[in-house]
Amino acid sequence: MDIYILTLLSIPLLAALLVYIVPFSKAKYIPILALITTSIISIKIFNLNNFDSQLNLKFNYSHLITVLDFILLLFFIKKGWENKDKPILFFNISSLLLLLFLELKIDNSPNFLINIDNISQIMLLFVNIISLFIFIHAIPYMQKHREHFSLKTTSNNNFFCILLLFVAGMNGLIITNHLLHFYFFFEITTLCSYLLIGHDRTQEAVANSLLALRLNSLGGLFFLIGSTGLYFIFPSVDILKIVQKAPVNSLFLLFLAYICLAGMVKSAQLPFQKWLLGAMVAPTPTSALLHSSTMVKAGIYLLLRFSPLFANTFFSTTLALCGGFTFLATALLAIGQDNAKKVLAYSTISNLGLIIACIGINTPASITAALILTFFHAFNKALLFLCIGTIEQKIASRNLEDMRNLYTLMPLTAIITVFGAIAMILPPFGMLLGKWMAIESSAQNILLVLMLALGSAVTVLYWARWAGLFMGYKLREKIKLESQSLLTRIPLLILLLAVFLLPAYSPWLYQEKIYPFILTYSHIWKNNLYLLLGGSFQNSFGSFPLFPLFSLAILGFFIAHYFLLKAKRKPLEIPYFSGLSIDKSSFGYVNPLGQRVIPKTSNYYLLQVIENSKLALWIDRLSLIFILLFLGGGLR
Amino acid sequence: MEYKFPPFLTTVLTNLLKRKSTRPYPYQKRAPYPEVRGILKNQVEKCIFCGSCSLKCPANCIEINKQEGTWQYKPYLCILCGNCEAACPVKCLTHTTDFPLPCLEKKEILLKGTPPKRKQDKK
Amino acid sequence: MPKTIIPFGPQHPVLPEPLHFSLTVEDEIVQEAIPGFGYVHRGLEKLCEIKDIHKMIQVVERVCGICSKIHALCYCEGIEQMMGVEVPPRAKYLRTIWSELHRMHSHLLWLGLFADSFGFESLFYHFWRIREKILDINEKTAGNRIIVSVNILGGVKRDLSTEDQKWILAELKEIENKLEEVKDTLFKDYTISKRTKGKGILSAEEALYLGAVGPVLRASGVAQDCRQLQYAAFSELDFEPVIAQEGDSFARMQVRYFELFQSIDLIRQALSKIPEGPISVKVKGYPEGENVFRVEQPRGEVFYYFKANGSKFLDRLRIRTPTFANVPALAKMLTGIELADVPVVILSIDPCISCTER
Amino acid sequence: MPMFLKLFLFLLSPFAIGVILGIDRKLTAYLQSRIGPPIFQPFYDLFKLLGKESKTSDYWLSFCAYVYLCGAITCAFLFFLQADLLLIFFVQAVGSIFLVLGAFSVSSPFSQIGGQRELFQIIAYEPLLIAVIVGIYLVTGSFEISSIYKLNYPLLAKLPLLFLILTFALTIKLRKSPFDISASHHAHQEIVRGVFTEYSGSYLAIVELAHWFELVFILGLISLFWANSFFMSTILVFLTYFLEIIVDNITSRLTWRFMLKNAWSVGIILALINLIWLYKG
Amino acid sequence: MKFIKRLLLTGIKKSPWLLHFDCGSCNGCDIETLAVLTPVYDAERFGVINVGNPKHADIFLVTGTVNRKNQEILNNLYLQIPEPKVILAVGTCALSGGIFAEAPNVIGGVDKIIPVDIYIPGCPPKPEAILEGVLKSVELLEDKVKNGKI
Repeated sequence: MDIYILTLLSIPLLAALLVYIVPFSKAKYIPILALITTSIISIKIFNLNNFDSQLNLKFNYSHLITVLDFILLLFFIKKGWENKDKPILFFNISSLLLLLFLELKIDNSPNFLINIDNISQIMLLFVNIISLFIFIHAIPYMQKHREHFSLKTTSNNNFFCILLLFVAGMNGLIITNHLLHFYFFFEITTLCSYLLIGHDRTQEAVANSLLALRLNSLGGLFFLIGSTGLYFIFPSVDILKIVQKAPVNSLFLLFLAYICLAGMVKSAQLPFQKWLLGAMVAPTPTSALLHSSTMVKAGIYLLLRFSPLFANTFFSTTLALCGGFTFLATALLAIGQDNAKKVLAYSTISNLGLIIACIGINTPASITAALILTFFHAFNKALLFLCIGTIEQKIASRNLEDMRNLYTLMPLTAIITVFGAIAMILPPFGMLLGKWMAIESSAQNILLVLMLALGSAVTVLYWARWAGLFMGYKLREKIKLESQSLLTRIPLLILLLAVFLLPAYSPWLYQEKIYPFILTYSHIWKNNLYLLLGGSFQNSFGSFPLFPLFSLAILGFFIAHYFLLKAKRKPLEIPYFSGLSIDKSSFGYVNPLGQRVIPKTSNYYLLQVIENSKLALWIDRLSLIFILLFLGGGLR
Repeated sequence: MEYKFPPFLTTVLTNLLKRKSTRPYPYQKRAPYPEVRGILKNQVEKCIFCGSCSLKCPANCIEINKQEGTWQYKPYLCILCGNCEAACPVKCLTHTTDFPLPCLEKKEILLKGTPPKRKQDKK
Repeated sequence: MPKTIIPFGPQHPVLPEPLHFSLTVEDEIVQEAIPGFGYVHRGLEKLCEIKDIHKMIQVVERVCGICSKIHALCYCEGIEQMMGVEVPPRAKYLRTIWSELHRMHSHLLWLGLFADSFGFESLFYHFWRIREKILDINEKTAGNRIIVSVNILGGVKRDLSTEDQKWILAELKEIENKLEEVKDTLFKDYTISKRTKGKGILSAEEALYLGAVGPVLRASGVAQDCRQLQYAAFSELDFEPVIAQEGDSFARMQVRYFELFQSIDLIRQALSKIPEGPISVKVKGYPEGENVFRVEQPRGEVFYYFKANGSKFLDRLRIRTPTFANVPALAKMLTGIELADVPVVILSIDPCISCTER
Repeated sequence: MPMFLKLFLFLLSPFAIGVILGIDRKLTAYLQSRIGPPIFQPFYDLFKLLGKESKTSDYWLSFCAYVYLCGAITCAFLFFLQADLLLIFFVQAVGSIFLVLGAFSVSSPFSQIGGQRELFQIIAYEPLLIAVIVGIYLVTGSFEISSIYKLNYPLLAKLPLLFLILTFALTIKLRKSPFDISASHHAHQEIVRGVFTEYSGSYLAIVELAHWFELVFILGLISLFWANSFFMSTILVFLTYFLEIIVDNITSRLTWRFMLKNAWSVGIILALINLIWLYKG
Repeated sequence: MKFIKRLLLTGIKKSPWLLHFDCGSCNGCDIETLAVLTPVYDAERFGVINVGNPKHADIFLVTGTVNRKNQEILNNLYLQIPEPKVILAVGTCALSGGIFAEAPNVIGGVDKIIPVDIYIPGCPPKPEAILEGVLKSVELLEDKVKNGKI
């Protein structure tokens, strides 16, 4: 086990070092090799069932981490100084002081530095595997990206180096049991996101990277405030111990709320969503990594870790409302976006809101929902981001309207994107399974369930619109498969397969990992656990026949596909244009002014409503109210 | 402005209960009004082939050959204005009250009669 | 900002006639509307060179099937004025009665189509059921349902017997009752108000500036009615133009609805005052010179210009129809409204494309 | 209920819906003072469309039509199996979404605008339906349909406002005035036939058939409000349907902005009130 | 198989959907065509619906003369109607151009552009005549199906 842990952390670091030194053309495959190794290890860890989950490494690296922590904070302060950014300076200097105070104060260290339980197994699995595919996709992408933007100041070595560091940080964050180590890894992700967002060194990129640094430093500060408070009430830095043994009183909940707030900043919840939207200027692999598996999931992971502590409290309910509100509000904001990556960003925030709502509901069913959503969201989003990255490089635009009828240009990618979008909203795929569990388990909370209902409808709107955009045939012309690098195509195909087939695996995932995790806290999460009967999730108030649905879906797909092939035997006809003179070569007509018009429709972005600054203002205000509610949630 | 709760409701409900206003056409045929201008008929035996109908027709749908005594009528050109009927000196042209029926092809009507002998011929 | 371009027409279910609008739409709000015409153009003004002045009556009747009688009336009165023919008074009254019947039939038809444009199917059917009564009157008195062909130069072809007059009055009573029945629906129904109020607003100044005519003008508060020019028997009848103030689709509906009652009243007046006598005089010779004649159609003022040279063919016949005058106003009204309101606003001017394009 | 009976009812349901739609057309005709088509007219239409040539303006159209059908059949089938209501609802969404995707795939603006409007209709009625389902859960303590049949009082007694909301959703689903916005049953609409514009021939037949299956779910949901008596539930369904027809005939078509605004304000508030009654009651 | 064929045949007999195109008529025939669909004549008794979309239509009902601008549209619409279809020319203008036959912008009857199956004379034809035409076209549709033209 030790060796596994060691490789998980050191291989990416080593590879990072190598990539940094060796010229990129030679070191191209080093990151991939490193990640293949970590992926294999994560699969191995995932497959372990009975093992010593809590352990120490042979040497104690606590001091090393303390030193690095200070260096990191000093680095942030330096950046803040260089850019004359007062908030960054303020947040980081306060953090530095708090950390100093804490380090001096802490006299004990956890019995075990490392704790790997079921959720860490799940997290490790998807973080490493998804990162691997993102890396594979990134190689051709970054080469093109460099050529395309003719960037001189940055190198791809740098980029891959930071990416690898990021993965190592994530792995460390997942397995650590030390509260302050957790903070260190937390800050590592902050550092990496800052560097990655600013990678292109354009003005916008630099501004957005500073924004990300600002907000994430605030998150770090929240984390430190929370952990200082916790330490005073329950003097331990052993996360497991805190979760299992700490006395839950209102002051404790207040400081816990600060920690949760840190998680919410990392997960870009309202009103801290701005940094994730700004992160969209980064090259697409960065966005994919930040959104799908690593950065934002770190926040979720933090909340999940501490969730047993605040079960059945008002605090928990307010957290759920907070998440529910984010789910609804950002889904609404997503309607007004015509930038594909922004839609994805809002969708990520929205889905994270849903996950946080599930954590807030804090019942076995909802925790299951949260885990299932986290797992499938990671795969689904990674797929969609990689698709958009591929498309973006081909058509040189991120605008959704430019992607209309993309099927004619790059059929394979378009189809994959469409299926990715459909998997986000329709049964029997994983996201819907999670949403179904979320709504069923939230049904006791009327306000929340209405929010989820509204949000889910809006989600359907923008995804369906997205999916509908891509299809479209050419008249009297054969559509050719687009040519793209194998390194681009393979991750897409594999992730597509994962998105489609993994839901069928979810019963096992539940049985093997989630169910035991919930059972560990069976004193808190008692009733209504899902049971698996004949491949269907069942509890006392609902059932989701996954396997029957899956087989029906496959059957339906093949029936429809058969008729699609049958339809293809006939030539295409021209659509209805009110009988206007038809352009014989394409879907178009001649208008009364004698001009050729290729019909162009566009989505409704409801800009008068959505882009209305009043609405944005109200959303921010409301979310602040929710945050206040939730900070005070512990006080009775 | 005040609103009334569905004002059309009463109309709709009375429609439901009252006799329907539909004229069940092919099953029950309503007797046509006597003044209706329907199919144009020529009692060719009366016709003197004077040509005034042809002259007055705005659509040029009647052709007359005085010598041979033919009265040629194109129903697909006729606009049923009644000008010919009014112009006919011997009242041999009449519009019946039946409307022209749909047909599968455009047919012309050719009537043959005996043109009245001219005065010169008599001599 | 992404836009959608909709080819609205020439064949489109809400448009009863071929008319094209190239609509540029953004979130279903119309940004620009480019009209395209010419799908019904027949060039019938040119026919006056090969059809003599008597045959031209049948041609102008078919400028538009809905107001055919009034086209013929305008044509006949114009030619008669040029030739100095005095039409017998009974013929004048008969012309008035038929033209008012035509106005009623046109307005009822329009009310139906208007109801249809905002998706009120049963109201549409209701108006068309009422309209059938007027078509019956037409059929019984003139021999055809739509294009009645009663006008000739110098008078009318057919007379109304006393029984017919009584029957018409009885039918009018019934029509009046049925119209009263839907008054509440038109003016107090929530959904109808929602769909018509404030849609396609035209202020009085704009209406005058853009040269709108007829109910479109009157709905903006300008009391202008060509019947006040006292052609036919209107000089002896008593009426006031119906006006409304708001200038939106609702107001236009209001104007047309109350004009129905006005027409009923006019027919009653005419039937009570109708003198005995001949119904036509013989017209001999051919017109010479120029003339302009204007009458009020259901859709507004129609304008005829004649140029004659004393032969049996006219030199030039020019027809300017009300819809032609209303199109600039329409193009203005169409911008800034919702796509769903496009049919409502287009129909609110009661477009008659076959008139416009002749 | 024994399994074979459920299956039998399921197989029978499209015919029942066809007849109901036929009666609908006949009644509508009567309300408009005309005689109207024969009661089996929907079947004739369906058979005719099946026999017609289908014009494909995009091949995805055929794919989407059949997925719609499969989704709708699954939805109806699950309903007869008395499965989880929320799940049935989500399965129903598959069909509606694919109908829209089909409409989107064609480059005709009418079909695409119809698709957009259909999506707005979906977001208008989806939250309402979820609220209804949650209301049912709060009464019975379970999302399964079978639990409703165990109650000894009608759901209507506890969920009057939610029933109102359901009729609102039914109006949208039946494509009846005032909410026949994305595609109307009668021809005169500014977007021709909206989402159905490009579905022709057999595809239209498939879409129509799928719509029948969808109605099985929606009308079934209404019947659940008086589930403890078969007689009363039938009466309830017919009464509600009759009311829908009346409303269809006495209102004009409204716009999607109006629909969305009201569904999200009035609808949600009504739902909230009813849910609070349940919660506190 | 035979049963299915019979079902399809009943369908085609009982549900003729109608597309009305005003191809430059004076509105007389148009409003009579619309009148056929309204309560007093109620063509829906025979399953007739005015669909307004060529892709759904079985019967193509054309009124009016063909001119230079709309001939193309007429042809396009004709091509967009799926088989089996029947074309009805309604009114004198659609038959031959009628009184406008000599007008400068008039090409002539509808049959100069597309094949016409049934001619309904009249100016305008009475609704009864149009109804007769529709009933006749149903027979034609049935014949077309029987002759295997689908």
